[in-house]
Amino acid sequence: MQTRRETLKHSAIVAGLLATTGLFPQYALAAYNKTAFEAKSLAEVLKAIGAGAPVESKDVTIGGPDIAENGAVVPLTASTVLPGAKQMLILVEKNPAAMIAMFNLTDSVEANVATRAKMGQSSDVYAVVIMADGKVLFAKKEVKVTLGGCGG
Amino acid sequence: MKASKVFSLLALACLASTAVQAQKTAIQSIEEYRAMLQDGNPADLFEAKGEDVWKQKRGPKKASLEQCNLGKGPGVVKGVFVELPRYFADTNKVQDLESRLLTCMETLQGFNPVDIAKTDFGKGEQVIMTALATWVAAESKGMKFNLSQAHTQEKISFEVGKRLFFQRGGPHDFSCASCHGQDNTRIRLQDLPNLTKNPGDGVGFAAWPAYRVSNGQMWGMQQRLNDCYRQQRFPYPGFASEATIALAVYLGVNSQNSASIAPAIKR
Amino acid sequence: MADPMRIRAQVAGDKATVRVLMSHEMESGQRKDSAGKIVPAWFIQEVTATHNGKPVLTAEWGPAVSKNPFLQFVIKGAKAGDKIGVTWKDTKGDTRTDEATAS
Amino acid sequence: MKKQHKISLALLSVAAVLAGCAAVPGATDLDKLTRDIVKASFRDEGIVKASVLDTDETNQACSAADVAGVPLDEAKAKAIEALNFKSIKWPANDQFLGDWKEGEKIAQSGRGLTWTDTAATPNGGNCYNCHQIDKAEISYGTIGPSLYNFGKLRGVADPKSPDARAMLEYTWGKVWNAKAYNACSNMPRAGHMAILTPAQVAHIVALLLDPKSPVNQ
Repeated sequence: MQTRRETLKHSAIVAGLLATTGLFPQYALAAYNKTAFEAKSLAEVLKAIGAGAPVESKDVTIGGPDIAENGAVVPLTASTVLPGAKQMLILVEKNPAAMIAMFNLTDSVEANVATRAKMGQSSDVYAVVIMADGKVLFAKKEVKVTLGGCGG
Repeated sequence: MKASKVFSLLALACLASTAVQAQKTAIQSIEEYRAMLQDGNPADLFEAKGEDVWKQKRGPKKASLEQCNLGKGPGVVKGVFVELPRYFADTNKVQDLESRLLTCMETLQGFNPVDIAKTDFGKGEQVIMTALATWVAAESKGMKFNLSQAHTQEKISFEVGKRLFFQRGGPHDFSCASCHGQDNTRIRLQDLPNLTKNPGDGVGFAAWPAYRVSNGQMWGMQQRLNDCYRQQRFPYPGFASEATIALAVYLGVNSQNSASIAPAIKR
Repeated sequence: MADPMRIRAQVAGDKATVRVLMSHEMESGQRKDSAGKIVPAWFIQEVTATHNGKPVLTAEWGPAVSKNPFLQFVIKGAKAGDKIGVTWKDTKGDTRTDEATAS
Repeated sequence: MKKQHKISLALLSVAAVLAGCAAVPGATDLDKLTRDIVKASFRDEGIVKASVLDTDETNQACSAADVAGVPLDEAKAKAIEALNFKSIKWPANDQFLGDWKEGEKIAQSGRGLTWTDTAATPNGGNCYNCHQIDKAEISYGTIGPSLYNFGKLRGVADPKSPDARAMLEYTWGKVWNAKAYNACSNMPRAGHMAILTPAQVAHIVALLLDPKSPVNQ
């Protein structure tokens, strides 16, 4: 078990390494897809990233609570059992901008990612998988967001 | 069209009988939601910061807090949280974790405690204070509360705290007991622990400091009590004031033998 | 400078489940301050994860990822002692890299 | 600032004297010490003045009963209820009933009168925090009884009919000043303490008694 202190020391070393080898800047993403993150719907997001029409699939799973006690933190998981997933997207349909996150996978990771999203109101949430062959598969579920306690 | 009308009529007819079941499901769903958040509590970030800051040489005296006496001798951190608040002879006061940290920041590091107490939560040295409290609490995770009631001042604090707990006032006539005086009640969907007796492991006093997902903030017990008073429509209790410390003694003594889960994650 | 991340990498079989917590405000650009002024957007935009120095996952995030973000992913072909690195970069160009050892 | 310092010094010396005794002081001294500590610990903030803790006889008697763990004796309870009943302001021109739709909004809102609110914040009723009301709202509290079917269960078919008059008055009175009917009720005195305006109270009464309100479906 590693202590925090060691983690911190390592971080400094790694940061230094990355800086000297130029690993990070080299690997940095081509360009942040601003259009995709401003898109209002699944269709617009897919258009912005140059993906085709989506098909609902039982092989894709969107994980999340049926009811979120607080919209500020809604745990969401996207996964698929299919081999050959290239990208995974997590979307909240009724947010001001639909896309929460886009993950670019390699063969070294499983097609299974989780993060937490802010939700302004109850909405359908989507997991979208873009396969190596260009197929676009998705799953969706509804997440209800409840009000908080006293004091508004 | 017709089919959907029939369906909605049926749905209405069913509503009455399924409503009770739906309510239960909603509560179960909220439980599931809370469980999902347990793995990955951002309180970890504040805990790490607290440990780091404890060891840093800071303040006008450029000293660390490593010689701070939180009740079990200079530098002892493990186990102190579950015995606080307690009486300290050097200050001749009953102190909770945060007010005792404030004393150490004054005596060891040379900070002005009045300035820090006046600082808003989440700003300046209060950020450091919360991180320190989070780390110190985390070092006693799983241990059982065992507050001393041996000293007369500790007994007086408990009695004053009890009176504060039941003090009705403000435009809404609320006291702490309005919400926390009965078993098995809720505000909206939030379960309310009965704090007039032992609420059990990791409930109430045994859960703070905690990370609040609603605003993404880390709160110590002082801020927790402060916000209770805000929602009670009471005036503003001073940071580390005698009232908040006495109230903490009442809650802490009531939690005798309950295990601490602090730092917890809360809605 | 931003506070350190907390990275935990747990090995089970030949896989490592990596859980990351990042310290960041993730301002959405939708929120108003107490004076009623919009707080400008400020959020982590890019995340990169490495396994023994080799990039294995990248992500692009929008402003609706929650404050103090959580990220979980699973690395294949991992064993105890492997180094798991994570780097983020935000909309102000600030960046932070941390590393943990899988156990 | 200086004054505050003096107060805490004074408290310290009181505490020191008390600590010198072998036993904890009696209830009267503890009550006084608590009052002094409250004075020294709470301050004005935003729209909330520290003076809101200078509370009335009702709250003082109920707090003392809570500390003692013994309910008020019946005579005292009746006297407090009578005192509160006398203070109820009945609606002008018999305007007991407002708009249930407005009532629902007020019942939903928990805003107002905290130090983070402004004087311009319209006060909410905080009703759903403690009561089930419209069955469609699943996020409700349980400190108070369910108010679902409030009018229906009490046989109110037309709240303006003479038959319903007693219930109409009770509902107004209860919302206006809950302590008129139960001396140490946990329920705020919405009208008496000016949390809600008479018009807002009328909207709440409509939410509870109007046959068209979702409460009575």
